[in-house]
Amino acid sequence: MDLSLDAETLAFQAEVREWLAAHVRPLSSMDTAAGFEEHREWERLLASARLSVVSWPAEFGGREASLLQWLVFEEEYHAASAPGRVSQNGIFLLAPTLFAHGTDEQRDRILPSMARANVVWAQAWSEPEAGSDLASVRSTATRCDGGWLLRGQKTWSSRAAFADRAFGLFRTGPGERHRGLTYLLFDLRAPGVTVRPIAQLDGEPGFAEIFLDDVFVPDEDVVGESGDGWRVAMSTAGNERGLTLRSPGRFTAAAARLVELYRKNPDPALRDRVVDAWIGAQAYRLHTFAALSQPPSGPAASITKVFWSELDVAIHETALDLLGEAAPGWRDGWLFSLSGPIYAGTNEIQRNVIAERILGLPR
Amino acid sequence: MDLSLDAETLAFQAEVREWLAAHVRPLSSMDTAAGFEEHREWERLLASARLSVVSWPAEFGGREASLLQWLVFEEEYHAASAPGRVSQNGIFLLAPTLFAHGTDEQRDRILPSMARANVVWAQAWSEPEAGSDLASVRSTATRCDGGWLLRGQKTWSSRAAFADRAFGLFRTGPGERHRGLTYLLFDLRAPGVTVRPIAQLDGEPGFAEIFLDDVFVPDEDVVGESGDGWRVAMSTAGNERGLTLRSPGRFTAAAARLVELYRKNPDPALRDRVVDAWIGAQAYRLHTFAALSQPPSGPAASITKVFWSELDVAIHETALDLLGEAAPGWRDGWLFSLSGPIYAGTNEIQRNVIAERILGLPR
Amino acid sequence: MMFTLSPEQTDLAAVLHEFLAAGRTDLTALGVDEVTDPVDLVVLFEELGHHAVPGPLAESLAVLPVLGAGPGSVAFPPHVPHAVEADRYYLVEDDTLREAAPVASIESVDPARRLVKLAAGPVVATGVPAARAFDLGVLTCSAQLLGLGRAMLELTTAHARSRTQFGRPIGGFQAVKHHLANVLIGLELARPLVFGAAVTLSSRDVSAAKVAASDAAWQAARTALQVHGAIGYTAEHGLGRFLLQTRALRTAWGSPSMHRSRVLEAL
Amino acid sequence: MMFTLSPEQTDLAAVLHEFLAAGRTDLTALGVDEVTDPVDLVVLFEELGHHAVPGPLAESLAVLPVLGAGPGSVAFPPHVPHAVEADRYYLVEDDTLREAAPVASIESVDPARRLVKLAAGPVVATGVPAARAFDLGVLTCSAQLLGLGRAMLELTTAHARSRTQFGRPIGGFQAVKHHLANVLIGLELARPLVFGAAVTLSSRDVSAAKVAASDAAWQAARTALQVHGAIGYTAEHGLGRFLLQTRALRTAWGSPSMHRSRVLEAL
Repeated sequence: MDLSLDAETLAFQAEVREWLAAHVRPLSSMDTAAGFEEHREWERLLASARLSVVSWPAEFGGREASLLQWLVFEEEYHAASAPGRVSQNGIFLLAPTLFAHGTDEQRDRILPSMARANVVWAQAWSEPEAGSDLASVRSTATRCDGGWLLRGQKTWSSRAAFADRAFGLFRTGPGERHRGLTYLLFDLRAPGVTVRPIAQLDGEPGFAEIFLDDVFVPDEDVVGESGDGWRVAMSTAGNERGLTLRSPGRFTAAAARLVELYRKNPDPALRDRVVDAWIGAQAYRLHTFAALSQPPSGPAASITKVFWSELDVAIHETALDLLGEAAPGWRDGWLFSLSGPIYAGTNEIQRNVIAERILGLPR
Repeated sequence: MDLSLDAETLAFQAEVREWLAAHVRPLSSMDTAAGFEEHREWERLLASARLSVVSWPAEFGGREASLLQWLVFEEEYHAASAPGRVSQNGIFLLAPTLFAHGTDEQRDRILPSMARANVVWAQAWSEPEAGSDLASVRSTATRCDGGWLLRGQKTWSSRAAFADRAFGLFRTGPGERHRGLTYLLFDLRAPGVTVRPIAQLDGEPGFAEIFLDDVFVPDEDVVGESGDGWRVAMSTAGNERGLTLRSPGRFTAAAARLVELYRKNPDPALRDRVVDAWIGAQAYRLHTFAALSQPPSGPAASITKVFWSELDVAIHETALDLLGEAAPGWRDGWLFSLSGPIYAGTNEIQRNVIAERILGLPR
Repeated sequence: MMFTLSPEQTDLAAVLHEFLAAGRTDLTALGVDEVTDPVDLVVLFEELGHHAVPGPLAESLAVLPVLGAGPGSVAFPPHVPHAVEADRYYLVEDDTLREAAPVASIESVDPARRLVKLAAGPVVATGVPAARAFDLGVLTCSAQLLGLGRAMLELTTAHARSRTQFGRPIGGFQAVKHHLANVLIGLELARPLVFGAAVTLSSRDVSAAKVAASDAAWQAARTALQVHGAIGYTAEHGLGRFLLQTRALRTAWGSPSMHRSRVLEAL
Repeated sequence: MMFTLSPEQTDLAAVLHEFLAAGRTDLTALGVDEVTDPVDLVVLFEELGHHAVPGPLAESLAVLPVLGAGPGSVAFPPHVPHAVEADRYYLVEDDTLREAAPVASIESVDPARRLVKLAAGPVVATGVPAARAFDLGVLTCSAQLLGLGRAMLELTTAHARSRTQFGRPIGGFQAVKHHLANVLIGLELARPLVFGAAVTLSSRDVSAAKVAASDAAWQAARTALQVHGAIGYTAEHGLGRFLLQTRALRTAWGSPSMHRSRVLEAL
């Protein structure tokens, strides 16, 4: 066992740290029109330094960084309090699906514009009657000349208020639930699309409803085989729950801020919660290192999903308890943390997965 | 609203306090043969002062104390660290059933000897295949001349290793589950009874298995109607879960000891757990006062069962965390506390009851 | 010993509930500014919490009247360093009541509340019953939390009965049942502490009530959001108002940690 | 960066498992007294915990060898005030190692352990690596806790699959599923902390590992008892041995609170 970084990774770390120190500045909320564009510009700046998608092949804008280097990048990124990634849904949910199930044509067409944020992607998973129970989607895609016509309603689409395109599952065949679904990409500005932003608890439209009324999608925007959408989507869901969406750097940085906050506002009765936040972040970091060395099985992503989402709530709740009701610098992160145990599959669903698929308890 | 005690109750409190101060002395564990007899003697001493069953009618050995006075008695009893009640199963589980469903003959015959501990009662609820699922008892009582013949096996019978008699449910009719059960009393020394003590985690036989091989029970020892045993037993189960088995005095006394322990071993990181133990005991005490003034419905007993059992674990765990692995004076209470969330209906079952019968969630 | 509400108090709760459920806000029309008995105040504030009524309520209706001032808002440094936004401000230091002027606005975690930093102004009175006023602030805040918790439990129970996933109401899942059972247990055991504190008005009991009510209400809020899922996270759904007010009141009128200190000191 | 066991370490774990599962206790026959690498020690102690092997194990196999003494047992006041019962005793104060004599026997919460109060005897050595020895004690104790937790999870999962109530295996109830899922999460995330601490052997990392392993193992114990019900509460069932050893080790080699202090100081 060896936790040291090789020379190449250390050099990369130094480059990233220096670049971020020179370029990071605070931006407005990405859930406002102006802030969204500021974040798009920030993604372009990252791309110009080949830092927007470090682990991708060079031809799509990456630098083929190892997973370890990607982790190091994320640690530096969060430690520098760099802006949230407006391209996150595309980079961390859609792109892995395209690498696994897309065509060369799709990768060539979609990935470079994603890396430069010329196209920002929203996810369109949930529907009013399909939240935790994703397999009960009702929106349909009907065959037409040269493609498909989408009909139905999606909801809780992150970033959809201002994004360019979206990806989701549509019912194309006769089967029930997991069968007969197809993974499709569509344009949020195409004729027949109506986007209604939904204000979150903080008042900003972090997600939206999408109404689809005979929206045309060409055949080239089917990912994987038609009818095979559930399997295609599940590879993405694994990514969302697991390592990619919530890199340990996010929590080690937040825990470090909490320790700093505690030193300024020491309350011995809250000491253990502060220390446990730091320990939890460190545990998640080392757990991720172990996963790099020995990739875990699919359902193991449910373990980390429950862990990081509850850790995030604990970190922010502790900060609020230290600060009282005026919690400058922590309120937005706190509100966001409360959504963690809900999105990407509620923690109740994840615990079912852990019990049934890892521990082998009866369904 | 008024929390003050009337003159009569204050006088009673003073009498109890004085008597206990003069008579309480430490006894051996009631889960040993010698300790059991010491505890029987203690019950007799209590009875001689008319303090063994204060709330009962005078004809059975009580003094018709009000529920408030009974609570005050319990507070004084626990504050004085008086011995555990070896007659507890009889007094708090069987007696209320006899008051509600017994005949005059049964009350006259059974209650006075229970009050003086001439007969100590064990409960015989569980069976190997009927733990949480009490309705699945398999032991039978078959009609015979002048009574019934018992056959089968009971387990986890508290006090049964040394007690005189027991009460339990037996299958007497054709129905399934809750139907066709009868509430019967039987002699633990009758022909056909074999008692096998079971050692608990502390090594002492706090409970036992009871094997029944054609054990005769006369008709006079059926409580309530034959076939109506489930309904008869459930009134007792309510008592076990609710107020009577775990009087608030037990927890206010334990919490006070914990506060004292904390003052001697202060550790600011554990302060909140100590304070919360005290607050929890106080909450349970006031909740009980409210229940005296306005008796709650049946399933409400599940709320208090979950609360006191978890409070008891929390109090003892905190003491052990303050003391470390050598925990003189706390170990036995700690081990006992761990059984609280299990016996008298597991807390999982209680939460189902709360959700379904109080909140009206679907079964 | 009679630890239950009088018929008059039960009636007061019912009248308030009907009034607030109808969306009315002109509380003075109900004569609530004449309520001074601590138990009556708890009845009143539980209903105010039950409907998530915003504003400097503890300040206007419980604290300032005891100090012979108000309506308005008041700060009690160090435990209440800032006042809730209002038309008129006061400041209590030791046993002295002063007028105060707003000098800066501070965000609360609840966007429906704004805090105000105050500068001390002229003395209004000395020798005021500051300790009693503070305890009444803590007590009524606890009662509000109890009402907020109850409201969120009701909202969530109704949602769990009607929302269907995987072909059945989510309230049929044992995980949801146990979450909600835990919320009910927390609230049911916090409630007698709040009323008990109204009877004794000792600082120990008032602080114990605040700790238990804060924890129970916040547990109700977390569970409510988790069971509602994304819909509860939207500004247009009713839950957010309750959740955010609960988080603000949890640390208002003294943090849980400070109140636990007070309990321990009094034991 | 290679944060995974070597094939040799995986083999060591398998050999130990087979040996202990066969009921053998003559550990020296396996040559375990020659294990000195901290990661190897963690592998060894996780298996010792996995089988709830009793005795002064951390003391004999990890702590005393570093001090050039042993086998036997050792106290490190103030955090390890008493020694676990053994044939021979030592005492470390500052950087001095002394022989020690037993003066009184003290009950542990685990009846399979006995603690011994020591009186200082003659000096054996000065300038010993006391800090490293202490950290090795904490580390190996953490590894034992991890193994204990894993054993209890295995026992309980098997029980939940086979025990039937209400006409189906209790492992089919969502409440039981979620209890066991939480245990697995706790253990899975404590594990890398323990191995990470073996790599760095910094006091910060060793203490963090002890905190996480203690909490995860104790959560496993509580859940195990709750899911087993009354059968788990009997002396004849295997669970008790694991549960009681876990409770003892939770506060052995420094309490969770003391270790949290050490973490905070090092940050």
